[in-house]
Amino acid sequence: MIRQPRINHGAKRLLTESYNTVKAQIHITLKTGVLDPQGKAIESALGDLGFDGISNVRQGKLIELDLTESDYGKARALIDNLCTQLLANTVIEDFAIELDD
Amino acid sequence: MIRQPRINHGAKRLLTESYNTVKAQIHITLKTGVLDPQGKAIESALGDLGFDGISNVRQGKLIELDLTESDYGKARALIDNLCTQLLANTVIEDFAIELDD
Amino acid sequence: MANSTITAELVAEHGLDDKEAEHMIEVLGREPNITELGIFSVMWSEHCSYKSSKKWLRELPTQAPWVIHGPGENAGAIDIGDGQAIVFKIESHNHPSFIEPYQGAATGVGGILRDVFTMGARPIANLNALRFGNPENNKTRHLVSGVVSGIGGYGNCVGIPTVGGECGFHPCYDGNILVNAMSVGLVEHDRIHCARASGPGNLVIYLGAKTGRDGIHGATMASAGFDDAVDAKRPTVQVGDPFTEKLLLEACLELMATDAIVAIQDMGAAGLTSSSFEMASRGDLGIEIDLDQVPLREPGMSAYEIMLSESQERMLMVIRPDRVEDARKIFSKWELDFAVIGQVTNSGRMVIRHQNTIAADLPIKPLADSAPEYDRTWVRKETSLSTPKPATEPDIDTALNLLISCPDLSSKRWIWEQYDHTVMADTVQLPGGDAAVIRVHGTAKGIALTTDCTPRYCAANAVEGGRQAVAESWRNLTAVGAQPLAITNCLNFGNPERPETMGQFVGTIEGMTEACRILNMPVVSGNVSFYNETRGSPVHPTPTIGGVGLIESLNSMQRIAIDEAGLHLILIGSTYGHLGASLYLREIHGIEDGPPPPVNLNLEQKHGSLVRSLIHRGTVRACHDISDGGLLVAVAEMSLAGGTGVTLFLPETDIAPHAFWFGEDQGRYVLAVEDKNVEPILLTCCSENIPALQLGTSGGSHISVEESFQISLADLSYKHETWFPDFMKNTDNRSVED
Amino acid sequence: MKTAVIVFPGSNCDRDVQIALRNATDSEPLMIWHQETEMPSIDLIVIPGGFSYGDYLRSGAMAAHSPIMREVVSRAQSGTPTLGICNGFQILTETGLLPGALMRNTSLKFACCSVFLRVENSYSAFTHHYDDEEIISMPIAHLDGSFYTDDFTLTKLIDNSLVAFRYCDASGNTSKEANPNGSLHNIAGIFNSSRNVLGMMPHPERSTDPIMGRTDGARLFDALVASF
Ligand SMILES: Nc1ncnc2c1ncn2[C@@H]1O[C@H](COP(=O)(O)OP(=O)(O)O)[C@@H](O)[C@H]1O
Ligand SMILES: [Mg+2]
Repeated sequence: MIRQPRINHGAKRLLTESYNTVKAQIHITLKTGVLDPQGKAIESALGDLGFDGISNVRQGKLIELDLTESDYGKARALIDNLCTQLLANTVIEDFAIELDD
Repeated sequence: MIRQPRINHGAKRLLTESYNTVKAQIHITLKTGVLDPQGKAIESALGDLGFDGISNVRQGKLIELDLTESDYGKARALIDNLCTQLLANTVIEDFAIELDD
Repeated sequence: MANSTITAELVAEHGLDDKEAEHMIEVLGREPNITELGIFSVMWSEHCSYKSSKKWLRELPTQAPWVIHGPGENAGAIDIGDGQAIVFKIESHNHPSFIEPYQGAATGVGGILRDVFTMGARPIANLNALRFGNPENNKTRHLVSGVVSGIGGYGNCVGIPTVGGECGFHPCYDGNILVNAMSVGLVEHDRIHCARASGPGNLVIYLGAKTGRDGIHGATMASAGFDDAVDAKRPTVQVGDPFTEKLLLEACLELMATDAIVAIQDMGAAGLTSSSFEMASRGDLGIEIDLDQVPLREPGMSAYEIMLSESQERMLMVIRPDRVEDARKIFSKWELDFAVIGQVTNSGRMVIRHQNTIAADLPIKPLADSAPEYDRTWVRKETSLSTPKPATEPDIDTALNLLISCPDLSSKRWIWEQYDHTVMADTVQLPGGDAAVIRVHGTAKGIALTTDCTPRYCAANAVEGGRQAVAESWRNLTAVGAQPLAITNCLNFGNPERPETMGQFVGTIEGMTEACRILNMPVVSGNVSFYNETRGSPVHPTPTIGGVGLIESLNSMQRIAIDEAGLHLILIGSTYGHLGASLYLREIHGIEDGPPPPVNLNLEQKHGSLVRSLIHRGTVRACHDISDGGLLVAVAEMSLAGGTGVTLFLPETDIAPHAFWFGEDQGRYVLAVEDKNVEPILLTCCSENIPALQLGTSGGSHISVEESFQISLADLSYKHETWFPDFMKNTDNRSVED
Repeated sequence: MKTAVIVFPGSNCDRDVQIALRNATDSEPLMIWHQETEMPSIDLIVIPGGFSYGDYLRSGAMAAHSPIMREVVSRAQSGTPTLGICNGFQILTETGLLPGALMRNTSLKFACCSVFLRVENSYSAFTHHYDDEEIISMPIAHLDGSFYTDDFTLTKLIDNSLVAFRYCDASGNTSKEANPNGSLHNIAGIFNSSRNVLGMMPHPERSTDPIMGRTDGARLFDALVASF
């Protein structure tokens, strides 16, 4: 697996750095089987642009936030809650949470 | 750093598994300093919902795709190109690529 | 930063030339600091000071008994009776839209909406006039897609119907598209608000989005041509937040229903600088601002950045101290950031404090009064006097098929269906007609709205083009049965430092002035956009006219659609077969040459008044003015709109058939009337000495010219409707927002 | 008849609905701000269209959590007729009062035009002034109107006649061409299982006035008044 450092985030992170801040990254993706017109559109545009060999394009959401909660367990539970209640629509979407400090 | 396995992706991955398929995940985020009305609105809604201690909410896009290109260097170059040309609006957005097989 | 030395380079980078720099030091009595330099630079930019255009704009007629506010306020205001007024203005957002089409166009809509509700008016309609480059240029599609979704994205969210506009293509716009947005609002006379500060001691209030580092130097950007360094200017792009705009709109109107607000001004180009400056200078007062109170989005912003930021969705107002509590209640209900940032003084100076220092201290009146004003050199371009005559002409039906499906004449449904044009439930005439009509809420009155310009005429002859743009707007209002009242205008030109461009500008103003005077339709607001050129290649002069008319009773509103058989078509006005600078020559023969059709304003007035009175008498079933593409295109548009065919005959004439059908002679209308009204109408025309000609009758499912051809309406409609969606197919599926 | 219109920050069809209700009921509807937590006894609740919270995150998602919605949900569950139009429909699905979700139009473009609807079930307080299978016309104006739900729920909706309207052409065919947004089965509006809650994407309040050339929407409001 290759992982490239995120671009351009250094500056922003520095500004908000604090000892008990957790950064969360939430990936919201459409459930398997749910039609994804945006993904499909990108895929067809790719063909027109001459990009070959690309398939299964899916578009989702990425939500990033900072949390003042130093207990990881609690932070995860809180964000899980947040996703179920608001950030994701579980009728059509799945979510995955990454915490990071 | 705690990293949770992605939820619910197993099934989809299995379906498309192949020996020379690379999976790419692209994170598209607004450049630092660019107004993010969505992130702002989510943040203020969170307060109303009683979720405290959350700040710096930013909303971006997550794009996932499969690539039939087994050479990582080439795959990365191709997706980089793709992001600049189509997926990201480089006037206001940054992107980061993760490759995975 | 306040202490950095002001070098000659720095001054030049701020767009001030040597004379202006000298002048600045004279006004100030000393060297400016960096913040002051920034303020001078934006206040004296072309965009804010109108230094190249001011002299000429003064010529435009601005008065009529129904004009309440002419140019000078945030938007113009006209009386429509019953104590009500219509407030409207048009503005360009060309450069930002080229750099980032979605956000550029969206923030253009946001800006013009604020100009209207700043006056106390509730916006009731938006329009947009768009010019793009060659459709075959790869970038064009991307720009069309982004601009249209940006305009829709913003207006739809705020909930203002976008009801009309225009959209044309020409290679001269390849490097400089035009995005002109117009907004129209409704207000009671006694609720009109102005931007004149008064009452020393009154408080200066900041309302709306937080200030970020957006678009710093946007105003100076709009005052310079594009060059290859366009990429370097990118970070100045602003992102619109229509949701905040909607809250701002509701909060402002709620507060304006009281008498708490003394003065109000939106923060547009040059943000806090020009809004505070203009309010104070209009009232001939001073103003003190404490930048530490300004709500900021990013930490560590300097005074320079705060003063020059062009963050969107912000307002500045002057409020009586005893009303701040009322204001606070309303603003917090709408969840808006709000701060008291200063006060009005009688010092005549603008004093800006930041972090315990004085960041700027400038004399207001001298700075405003001595803003540069130039009488730039201008020359009038030779205009072509003869129209080329191609050796062969295609069949009429072939030409009609080509014209009706050419980019400029193709149906713009693809655009307007992305705009919510029915929200507010008062849109009585939808896009697709000569002018949109909005019912004045709760009454039987209607407001007719249109935007018009024919840039190829302006390029051929600026004076005639200026005349024609105003006349066409007047005609479009007339064709729906409205009494034309006033116009707003957006003058899009190249670099005014080039004598030829300046000559076009001067000519355009001359033509517009004459037309406004004779048609009794004054200019009440407007905007000038210079420097629309890339590497020395300017756009066609494009004076977009936004026209407003009144329909006293919606019972006498007229549409273009022929939707019943047995009607008789009557052509009003003289036909000479003028093909110079016509769409026919350009689209069919690839020729862009010849003089534009002359506009006879007195006849224009006479023919239009007759048409309007026939409409009001209830004797007309459909009416359309004749413009691009000439007579046959106009008839085809009427047929297509109503789904009913027509049978025409070519009258006896010396004019060649293609010139008769496609010539663009001005001052003409096509009427469809019932059998019993044909005679009386012809008699009236005869007695008033107005040319009128019977053209044929409606019925069937074809457009046919006797003994010549027959085209199925379904085929023609298919061609008319599919050019745009086919053109956009490849980008249609690109997600441009969110 | 006492009616209420719920107003969120970003609602923009609230006035249009207010007028339609005023004309239909001959009385003034109560305009209720989303921050309220209670409301008096009400015979009809309408959640109007617009862009509550800018439609940021997801259309209707944030409004569904507004304080007043708790009360709306409980009233609707105890039988008060509740109508969600456009953004109101999106909000009702987000609260779970109606099943499914409204996703991005498959064209990815905002769609404002007039559509034909086939009345699928005239047996409700909202639709009893229409005939079954009658073809009516109303405007739409939305970006997220593509109705989606899983197969199980879809079957349930259909089997229990909970589909209120489907997009069709002038002759009533619910073809793909007549579907403006990619909704499953051309669904334009659905009921909850007791048919006291209706969510629909088309705008009945924009077709109540003869001067607009269409009045089919007025019949929906009149039906509500008549069934009261
Ligand atoms: N950008 C646009 N936005 C909305 N409506 C448009 C746009 N461009 C064209 N239209 C509509 O298409 C119709 C035809 O436009 P146009 O050919 O410019 O009319 P005319 O020649 O009568 O001025 C008009 O009703 C106009 O409002
Ligand atoms: Mg016209």
